[in-house]
Amino acid sequence: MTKIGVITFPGTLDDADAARAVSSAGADAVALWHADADLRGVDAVVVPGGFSYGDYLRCGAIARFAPVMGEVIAGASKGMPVLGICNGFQILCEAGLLPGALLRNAKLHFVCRDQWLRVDNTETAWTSRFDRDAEILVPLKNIDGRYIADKSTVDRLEGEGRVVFRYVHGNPNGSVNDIAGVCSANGRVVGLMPHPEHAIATLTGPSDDGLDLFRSVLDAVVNP
Amino acid sequence: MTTEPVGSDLDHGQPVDTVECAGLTPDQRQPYRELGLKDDEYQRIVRILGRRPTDAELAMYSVMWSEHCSYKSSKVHLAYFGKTTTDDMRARMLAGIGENAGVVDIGGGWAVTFKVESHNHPSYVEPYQGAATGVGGIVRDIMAMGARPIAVMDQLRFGPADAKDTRRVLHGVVAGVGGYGNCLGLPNIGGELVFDRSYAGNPLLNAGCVGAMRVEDLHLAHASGAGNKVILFGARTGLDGIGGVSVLASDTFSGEESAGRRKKLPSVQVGDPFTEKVLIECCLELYRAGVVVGIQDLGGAGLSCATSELASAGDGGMHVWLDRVPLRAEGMTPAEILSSESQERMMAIVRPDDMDAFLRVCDRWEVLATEIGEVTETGRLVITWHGHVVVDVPPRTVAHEGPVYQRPVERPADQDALRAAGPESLTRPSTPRELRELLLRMVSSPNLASKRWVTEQYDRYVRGNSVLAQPSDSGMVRVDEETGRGVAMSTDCNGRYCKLDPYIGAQLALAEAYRNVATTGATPLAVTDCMNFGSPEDPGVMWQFEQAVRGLADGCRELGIPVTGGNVSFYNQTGEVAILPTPVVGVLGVIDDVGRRVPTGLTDEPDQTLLLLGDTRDEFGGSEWAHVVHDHLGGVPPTVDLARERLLGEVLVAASRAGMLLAAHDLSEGGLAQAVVESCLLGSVGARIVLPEGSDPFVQLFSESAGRVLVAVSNAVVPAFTEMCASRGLPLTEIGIATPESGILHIDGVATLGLDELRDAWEGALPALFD
Amino acid sequence: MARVVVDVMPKPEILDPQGQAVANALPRLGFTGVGSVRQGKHFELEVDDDVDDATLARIAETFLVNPVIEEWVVRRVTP
Amino acid sequence: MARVVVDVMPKPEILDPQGQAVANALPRLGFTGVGSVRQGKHFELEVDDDVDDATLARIAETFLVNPVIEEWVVRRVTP
Ligand SMILES: Nc1ncnc2c1ncn2[C@@H]1O[C@H](COP(=O)(O)OP(=O)(O)O)[C@@H](O)[C@H]1O
Ligand SMILES: [Mg+2]
Repeated sequence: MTKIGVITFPGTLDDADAARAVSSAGADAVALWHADADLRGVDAVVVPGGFSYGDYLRCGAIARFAPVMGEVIAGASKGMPVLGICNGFQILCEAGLLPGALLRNAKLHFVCRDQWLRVDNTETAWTSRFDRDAEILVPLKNIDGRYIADKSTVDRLEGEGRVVFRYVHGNPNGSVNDIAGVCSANGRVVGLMPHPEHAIATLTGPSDDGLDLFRSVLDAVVNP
Repeated sequence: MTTEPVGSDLDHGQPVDTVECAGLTPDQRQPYRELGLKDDEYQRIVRILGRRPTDAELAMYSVMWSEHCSYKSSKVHLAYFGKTTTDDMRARMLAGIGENAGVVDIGGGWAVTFKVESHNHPSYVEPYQGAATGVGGIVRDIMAMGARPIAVMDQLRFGPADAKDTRRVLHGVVAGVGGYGNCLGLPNIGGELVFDRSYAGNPLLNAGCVGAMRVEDLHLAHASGAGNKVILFGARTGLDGIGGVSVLASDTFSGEESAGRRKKLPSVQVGDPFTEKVLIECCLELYRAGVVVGIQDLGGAGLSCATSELASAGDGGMHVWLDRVPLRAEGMTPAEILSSESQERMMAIVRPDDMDAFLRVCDRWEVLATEIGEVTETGRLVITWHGHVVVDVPPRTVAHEGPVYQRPVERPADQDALRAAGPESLTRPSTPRELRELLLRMVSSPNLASKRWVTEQYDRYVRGNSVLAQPSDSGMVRVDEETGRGVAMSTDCNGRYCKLDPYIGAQLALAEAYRNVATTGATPLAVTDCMNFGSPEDPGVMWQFEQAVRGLADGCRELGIPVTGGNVSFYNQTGEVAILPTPVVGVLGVIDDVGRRVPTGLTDEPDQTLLLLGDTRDEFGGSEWAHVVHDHLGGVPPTVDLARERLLGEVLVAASRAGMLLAAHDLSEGGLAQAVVESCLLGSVGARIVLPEGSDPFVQLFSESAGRVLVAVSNAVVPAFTEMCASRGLPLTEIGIATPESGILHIDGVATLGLDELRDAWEGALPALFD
Repeated sequence: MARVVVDVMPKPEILDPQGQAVANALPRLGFTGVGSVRQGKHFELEVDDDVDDATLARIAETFLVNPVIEEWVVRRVTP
Repeated sequence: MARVVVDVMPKPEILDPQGQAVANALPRLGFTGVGSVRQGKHFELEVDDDVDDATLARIAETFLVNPVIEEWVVRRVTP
């Protein structure tokens, strides 16, 4: 069975949810511990949401130096799929695996709401199961979710089709170009602020639209 | 042990008051009054000890004998809960009043613990930190029962929504509740938000938490087994919240100049949710490892409370080496260390053989853990400081045998006048046009408007088990992922009803919380309360309190569900004016399969009939209408019929089991109009309402009669459902149909309102006030 | 226009979880020799020349600072 | 021990809603004459005397600051 690692840092909150999503998609969820420089042979990694180290200093700034992140960076350079959700996205940006940064929401408040997204790129390791331009409903919950990058970076991302998810029917936080998620140049590393792992069943989420991210990566692992 | 001369330098050049020293200086003047102790209370301490207390002992007694910790004014009344709880009601109760939080058996091998606590005064002084540490405190209470916290709630009351200070306090409090709870990874599943003039100088922040555990994992707070170790773990101890105790620095030891002593400090505590999150995971791993004999959280009264309560609930003795406590500030005195309310700390009792395993777990989570003492058989709590005894007391006298007051109780002289000035004389709307305007005005009034501006700042999704959260009638979380077993919880209180009649008002709060739980398909099981009142020294306030306790206890007996715990907050007043009596009541329910939960909003199923369960009477005393339109409070509150509430609950749960309910929403403040508007907007589904022929539309739409629920069922199910209600004697009125695609709410003969217009009114109000 | 700087720090006796998190992380990153870290806020204001020191003090105290838990310094930096 | 201060500010081209919220609120409270407000962070570090400037610069640049969005100044204040 495909093994997908889920990292726990001190202050990680959505690790159990990410693991549940991985299992629901039919893969084996493997717990990874921040202090161990060991990926335990996984085929892909999810960096879940939360407030690693309290998000003190800057969100993701402390976590990115954890021993496990060294392995994640090395793995990513060899094409291992990596998904960063919310705090995980912030950590991947701080680690330089994804461009840009995430700042305090424009209204300065924490925002928890069901958010519509458009899938703009279906060629990444985490989005191949979606139809192009599909609109999906996924929870958003953060206080530092405003995506920002300098103009040339944004232009490059747009030009190369690396904006993977975009907010539709309203921008909740002031992100540039309504960007909700981006990917690395090779499409193997994806980060997004909204939480697909909270949209895997209508009992506990607004939809089950999020499940397709975790299903997509199964294909990506089999056909790298 | 070495002997030192009286008042010698034991640390940092500061003299420390020892037991020996207290024996030698019996006439030493002590600032007990500044610490809040009365003359006779101080004399009592002297009698207990057979000498004057040391500084450290005085600090301990004064804080533990405070109203907040000792319940000295409320104890005699709270005893009534015990008297009214029958064995039947106790059957599912695993822990009750007296423990950190009540615990009930919800079946399937699961136990659930829940509690609501107040943090009112700190939240006025420093709204963000006051609210944050309020959430942190209640979560540690739940953790101390051996449970994993699974959800939080917050009950907020502020002054008028348009008052300037309300904005300051509300912004801070909401950000604090969210900032702490979100960072802790606990979903917020509900609460209250109320605006009333009486809370202007004294807002209320109550915070609730629910936790779950396997029945066999229940941990009670006691220190047993002589030789077992006392471990303090979590954050370091600093100068937080020791404001009162700093007076000890200046007055002792022959008036000696208090060089190097600190000035009076603000008693503000700062929370660190990250540390608490790590502490939660660490505790849960310790429980799993089976290395905890007893555990207690450190909240109000810090180490004073934890050591004395653990010792007096266990075998009765404990020795603590206070100088081993890891500190965050320099030069703290024993009295200060014992009183510090630094957050994010826990105390555990551990067998010597388990120490290694215990410390390994703490190490993995990078949690600081220090062995600071040992359980003994001496029957005394002995605390030493660098080899000198600074505390030597019988622990029960600190923790459990504090003073008990029989405060004067007197029905306020103006109570009759208040009840006589009913709403009958108030002008009512008469034309359809006036009714339409009133409806829009009501749904956009601060107490009835959508609370989304607040609740959107709270994470409801984390942990992936939230099945229902605000704005549902109750919050619901899945406890067992395999079977779908879960719990529902709602808290309620209408302070205006309580002002008019605290006995009935408390029962109405209970009835509403009970109804909210049943409306979502769960079976009500147990009750907690948070009693927010004015000064206990005011006989009128004590009357309100006594009435509310009796009303709640009698009501619980009638409903057959026990009060498992609670919290009392007195002195909520501005100057001489007390807040509205506010006994917040929380009801916890169980549901065997959360998959059958009943949503609050209408669904877009075709062919639905809307039915109103219960009776509607002309009841406007204490109503939202009287408040919003006439700024009036007088008369009597709606009647309460708990037998009816019980029947209603049974019908709702049975109908949910039978899969009959497409949606259900209870009626409360604002009456039927409010319930219908919310049902439509939550589901984005229109409706057509036909009020009973010949009825007064104003009464039908806005009366606040209790015991009513609006339900939606398929047309095909109407006969069966009607029969079910009829056979049980529950009144039912067909009140209309859902019109999913219409986009309008049409009330025959009264008004046609677009859902967009309604949504703007309902959802726009709070952003307009607070953005 | 003058530039005014307001530095706001948590009072020494008040818990500073942010500074502490930074201090704890430094050794893990291989930086030794840093004893303690405290983290506060830094405001930069552009103000008209006629805004006097008393007004600046009031702005800081009532608005930029929570005097219950923070201490602060206001200084004009040469324009 | 030496005391080191690091001031970190959002880059000028980056929207600073916190600073803006302060700037917008001031006139409502009757304070006029404040043109703009920007909010950043202020760190105070106690460092051993043998920690050199190059090390301090690295601590700031690699850790205290995200150069994508922030600019910063490191200065030693007299011990
Ligand atoms: N401070 C709050 N925090 C979380 N949820 C809240 C808060 N205030 C109100 N709510 C939620 O908003 C919804 C509507 O509240 P309310 O009108 O008081 O409900 P009800 O009258 O049914 O008790 C409920 O789901 C309630 O739990
Ligand atoms: Mg309700």
